[in-house]
Amino acid sequence: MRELSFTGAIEDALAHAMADDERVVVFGEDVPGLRMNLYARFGEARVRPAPISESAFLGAAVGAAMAGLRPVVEIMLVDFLPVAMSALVNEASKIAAFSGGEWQVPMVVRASCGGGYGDGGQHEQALWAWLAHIPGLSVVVPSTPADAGGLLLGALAHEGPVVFLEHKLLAEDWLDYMGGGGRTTVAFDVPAAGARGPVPETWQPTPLGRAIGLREGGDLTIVGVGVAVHRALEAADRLAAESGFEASVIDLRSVQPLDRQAVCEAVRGSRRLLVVDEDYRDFGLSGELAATVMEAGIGARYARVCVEDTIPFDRRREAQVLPNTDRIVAAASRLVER
Amino acid sequence: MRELSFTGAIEDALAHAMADDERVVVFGEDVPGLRMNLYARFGEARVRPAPISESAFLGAAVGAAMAGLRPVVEIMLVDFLPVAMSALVNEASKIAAFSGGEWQVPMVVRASCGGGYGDGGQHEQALWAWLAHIPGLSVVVPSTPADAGGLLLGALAHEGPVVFLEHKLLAEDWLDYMGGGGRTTVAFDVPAAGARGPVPETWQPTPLGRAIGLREGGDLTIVGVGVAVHRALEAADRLAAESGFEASVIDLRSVQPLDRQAVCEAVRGSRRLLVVDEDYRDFGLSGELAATVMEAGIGARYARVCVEDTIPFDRRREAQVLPNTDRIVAAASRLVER
Amino acid sequence: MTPDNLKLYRAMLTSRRLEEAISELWRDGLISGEMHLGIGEEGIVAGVVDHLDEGDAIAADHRSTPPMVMRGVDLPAIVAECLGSSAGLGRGLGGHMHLMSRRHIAASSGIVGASGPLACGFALANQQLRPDRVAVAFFGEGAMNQGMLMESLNLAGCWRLPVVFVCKDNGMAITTPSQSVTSGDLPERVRGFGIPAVEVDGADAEAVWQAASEAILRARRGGGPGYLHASCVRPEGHFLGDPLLRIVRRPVTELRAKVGPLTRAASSPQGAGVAQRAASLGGITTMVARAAGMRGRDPVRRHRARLEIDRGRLEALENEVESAVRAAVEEALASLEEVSA
Amino acid sequence: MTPDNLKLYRAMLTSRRLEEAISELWRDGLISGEMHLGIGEEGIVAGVVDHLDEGDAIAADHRSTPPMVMRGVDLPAIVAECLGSSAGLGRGLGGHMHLMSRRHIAASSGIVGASGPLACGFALANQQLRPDRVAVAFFGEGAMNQGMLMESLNLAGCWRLPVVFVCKDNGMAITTPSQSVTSGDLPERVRGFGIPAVEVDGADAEAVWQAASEAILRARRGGGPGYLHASCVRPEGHFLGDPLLRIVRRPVTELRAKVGPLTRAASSPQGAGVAQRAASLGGITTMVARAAGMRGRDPVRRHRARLEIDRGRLEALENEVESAVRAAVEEALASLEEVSA
Ligand SMILES: Cc1ncc(C[n+]2csc(CCOP(=O)(O)OP(=O)(O)O)c2C)c(N)n1
Ligand SMILES: Cc1ncc(C[n+]2csc(CCOP(=O)(O)OP(=O)(O)O)c2C)c(N)n1
Ligand SMILES: [Mg+2]
Ligand SMILES: [Mg+2]
Repeated sequence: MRELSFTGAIEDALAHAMADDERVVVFGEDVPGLRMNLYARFGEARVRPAPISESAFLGAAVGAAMAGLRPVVEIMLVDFLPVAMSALVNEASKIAAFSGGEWQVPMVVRASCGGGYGDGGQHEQALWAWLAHIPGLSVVVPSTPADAGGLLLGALAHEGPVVFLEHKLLAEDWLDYMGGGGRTTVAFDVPAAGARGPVPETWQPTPLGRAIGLREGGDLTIVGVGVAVHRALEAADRLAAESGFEASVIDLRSVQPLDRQAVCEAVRGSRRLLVVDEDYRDFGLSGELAATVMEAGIGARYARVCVEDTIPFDRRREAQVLPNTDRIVAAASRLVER
Repeated sequence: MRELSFTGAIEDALAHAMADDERVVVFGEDVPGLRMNLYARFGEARVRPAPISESAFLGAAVGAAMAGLRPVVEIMLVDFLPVAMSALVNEASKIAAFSGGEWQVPMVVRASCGGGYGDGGQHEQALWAWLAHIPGLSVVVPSTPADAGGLLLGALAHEGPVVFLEHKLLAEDWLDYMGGGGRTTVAFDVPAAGARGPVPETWQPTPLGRAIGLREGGDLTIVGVGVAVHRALEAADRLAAESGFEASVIDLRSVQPLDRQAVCEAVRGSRRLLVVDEDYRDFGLSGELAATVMEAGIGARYARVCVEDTIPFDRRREAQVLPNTDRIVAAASRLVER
Repeated sequence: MTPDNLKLYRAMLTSRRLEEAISELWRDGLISGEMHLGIGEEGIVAGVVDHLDEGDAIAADHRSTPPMVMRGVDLPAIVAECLGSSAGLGRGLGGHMHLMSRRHIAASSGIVGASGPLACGFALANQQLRPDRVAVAFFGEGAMNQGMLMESLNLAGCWRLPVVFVCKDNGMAITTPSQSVTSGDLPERVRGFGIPAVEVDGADAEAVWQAASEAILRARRGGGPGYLHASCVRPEGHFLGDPLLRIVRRPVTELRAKVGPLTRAASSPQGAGVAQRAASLGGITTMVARAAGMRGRDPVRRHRARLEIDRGRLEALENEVESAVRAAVEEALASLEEVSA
Repeated sequence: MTPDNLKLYRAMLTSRRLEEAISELWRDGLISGEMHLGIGEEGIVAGVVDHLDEGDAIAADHRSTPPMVMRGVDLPAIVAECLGSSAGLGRGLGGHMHLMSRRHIAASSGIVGASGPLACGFALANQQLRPDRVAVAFFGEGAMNQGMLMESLNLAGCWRLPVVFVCKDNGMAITTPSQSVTSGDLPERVRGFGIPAVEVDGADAEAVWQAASEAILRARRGGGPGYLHASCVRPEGHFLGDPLLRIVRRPVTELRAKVGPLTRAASSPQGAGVAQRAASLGGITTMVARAAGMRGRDPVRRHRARLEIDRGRLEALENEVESAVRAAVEEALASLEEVSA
């Protein structure tokens, strides 16, 4: 097995897809600079810089996908999607329905997301549940290099629109770009296993909608995506060491489709569900998982550790409001106690 | 008590607010035509037609509110908000936080919402939970003329941004405009008590975040907003008549702030929660209410009747996917059985 | 080059007759709300669409029946979609604001301005996959103030996309005179994006055809985007059941409920000064007057008058069109009954 | 009219020195990512902001330190905000992309183009509440392709808003030469919206002051919006730690990790033809070269050279500025320690 960084895995998988399929094109602001290697290999016709016109080029991706391309359109930060959401809410997600199933929109929207490096509340949002609220949109949030590459190919193979979110604490290029800036004077709490890890020699698309269990444990089920999964694993180890309770940890990997079955099976056993989510708490993933469990008629204790408000700029306060290990351990302890 | 239509109540309350407070201004596409009476009385400086530039004039409302006005900005249909969401997601909702609480954005976004008149999946969305996901935004969904007028004043009195949603089956002007077109050959399932009803002689602002119980019943708690509330009332009567079970019906009136206490109190008694929601099911209001109940440690049976997919244009199929009385009765019956 | 004027006439007449039939169905309550017609803009659509062929794409706005009809999309499927029948273009799921045909790379959207980005995307795919094929975007003058459309002009310019933007200027956006909310002159605005803009009388299908011919040819040859600004009228109002047109057509009935509240409001204490109130009332009157003034300059009649063809052949063509439309409506209605049966 | 050049110099120098101090704090790891500086654009900001007074408003972009400094916002509070201190302008919650001061009706946003709508809103409030007060929007040339900003030009035009749009053209949007993604000429584009557009050398504070004087006065008198297009440079890169500038400054270290993958990619089988690959590599080289070429045309030095004032007074002023900045930094740092203590 090879080892690659999170960013490297995506680039590697994407380069393969582009070499295999002429229809795959990349465009977005600054992509020649951001994706220099792809730009050098595939040329400007297929790795195209776009003006700062998210509405036009995201909307153009919809048209391009309808007319035969497989665009990978880059929106630098998920926070910028609200500028151009009509292309996703009113076009991409609905064309299949409006055409009676005749016409599909196979496009991938690639965006970085998440916080933990002091970039303020307008540049650190997660928004995956917000996107997943809209029927017809898939939303993928990988947590390791292997999943990042595999899910990118899964997204490219998917016939509908997929938003592919890369957490900035995992994607070394983004973190250096927006956080580090080449300094040795700053440090970030990067989950090592998420930022770099083994990837298959030959990429296979990972199908969307399949959660993966990363830790076994019968006392409690912790569910999340992205960086939260790594925090949950750390918290689970601490919980085991400190109080002897064993938590299972499930990485959903995609928010939509949502692997309800995996969650229900685990909670049916543990009777305790803790959702760890970097997206906003209200009307989001944590609520949907509660509904999933209740709908399945599973009685369970429940708690959630989420982002509850606009994220503060100050890194000290930021660290407190993100779903950190301390908050997870505390919530988990309350759930298992009694 | 006077009787007014839903639209009439809003106009009446708004005219009072405008007469009392010079800072209240209305703008949006076509407002001279849509709000002819206000236009005639307050003139074009305060009832201003806007170009089809939602991003600019919604963003301008943020600035206007910051600089001392109390704008009521009209976005004809909530479906058009995605064109301009950055003004709400990245500006209006976050200024108070970013300014350390120094600066508020007292603006009201007025938009019609909802379906039931055959306008297709791009013009009948609800999207209230999608809006409410963003911390710092309030979302109001009145279900009667009295609440519509009172909550509009509540929204105007609020120091932060509020999205005020008018269901098109309740608002006679919108329904005639987009559905009826002056014809006698079409019929709509308009909840009578929502479209017209008593209003106070003198308007008082209704505070946001206070649910109201519309029907008592200990076997089951049905919760919703807007037209769903009327469907729930009808279903509850049918349930009582057909099988003797008594459901309470709670109208949340605002989605954010969410009156969690009212829901928990009711469900603590009934142990059965049915959410009826015209917004999309996944990652929405129905999930948030499940989480609310579970977080409070209340064991309850749970079901939801929501919109699950893009709404079909065909009115027959549309009627089936909206939360209609049959679906509510069926879901309620399953919940109370056993 | 000159167009085949008879072909243009057939296209325009088919669209006109079909939309008239759709109006009947709407009046009978068989088609639901917001039925926007393209009556009045057939000259523009015909003059442009006549140049399109296999692989060329169309992004249309909320008045999408004419482009679909003229591009050769199955008539019964169009009507069936308006009826919400599962035999419709979108199996009755999309509706009349979302007419689309994959085979023709033709789609429409009810979001004002959305045809701009969509056409850019179609054009991008053509640039990569089908060199010399183009895309056309149709939209109104009101849409020209929508950010995504202005962005599309720039995008098309800097990517040299083979796209022709076609602005159908009927002067109105619902009840708002577009001039009152538009700063500057629209063709000038487009030229400011480095895109050649041509103004043409949209009631003159042949003139549109000539202008479109040049722009489309340039786009096919890699010369980048073009823009046509074509004037037109909106005789059937914004959509069927347009409240202003109802006032024009049945003033007594329609005004009865409105005049009382309006005069009460206009004379209420507190509010604007007298001059401003008078200006508002003037504005409202103009609004109604404009709705009434949208007749005339009929592109179909005008084109017919110009045809140099003997009466017999013309009548034969017109009868053919009539029957095709009648057959389409019958087929669509039948499909509806099958389902409900 | 002529400006008080000494006042302009003090404003520019204060901003420059403060941003230099901020750079130090950033290098020490005390300020977190995406620290965009306005170094290079002080001539533009000074020439515009000097005209503003009580009730006038500013909407700034991600380079918002200069406008805040020059508008008279408390220096320690600005630095403290960058540090995330609760003594900051936004109590450390907003950060350097969200510097704002309610008292000065001045706010900024990190969403490219957002200053357009915001300034329109400020101007609308002024039009209603404070006649003769104006609003200014600052943004870069890259932002001119953002729909909401283009919409704002139209909105300001048709509502005759008292707003002056100020485009600071440094030629780049992060690593993208803006010309490569911009169709047409920007001042021409603005004129297409019916708004007078003036081009000016942004390194010449006095020239900017003159141009701004006219536009602002016209806006104050109800003459509607104006637009200044001012050229400038970006010597510190897009933000502190700009990867391209790192390559320029430390080519050996910075390129080590990049060159291998790049040459491997450029020579991999499957992909574009040789000519296209060569063009890409050329593009990358130009990107780096442009980053390097952003020095010179320093507005502060240039303005200083022009001052007709004796050396002693000049040095006194400069020392004053130095101490004010040093004091601001110390106060901000102290506020930080208080909290962590
Ligand atoms: C983004 C958006 N905003 C508003 C609307 C409501 N709307 C529908 S048609 C229309 C007017 C469009 O005017 P124009 O582009 O001139 O086309 P016309 O109807 O005159 O043909 C408006 C405002 C919409 N559908 N989408
Ligand atoms: C809507 C949006 N898209 C993209 C970005 C990322 N971004 C930040 S600054 C920038 C470049 C802006 O260029 P310009 O307007 O010329 O300003 P400059 O940085 O050159 O001063 C971009 C693309 C953003 N912040 N917001
Ligand atoms: Mg029009
Ligand atoms: Mg720039």
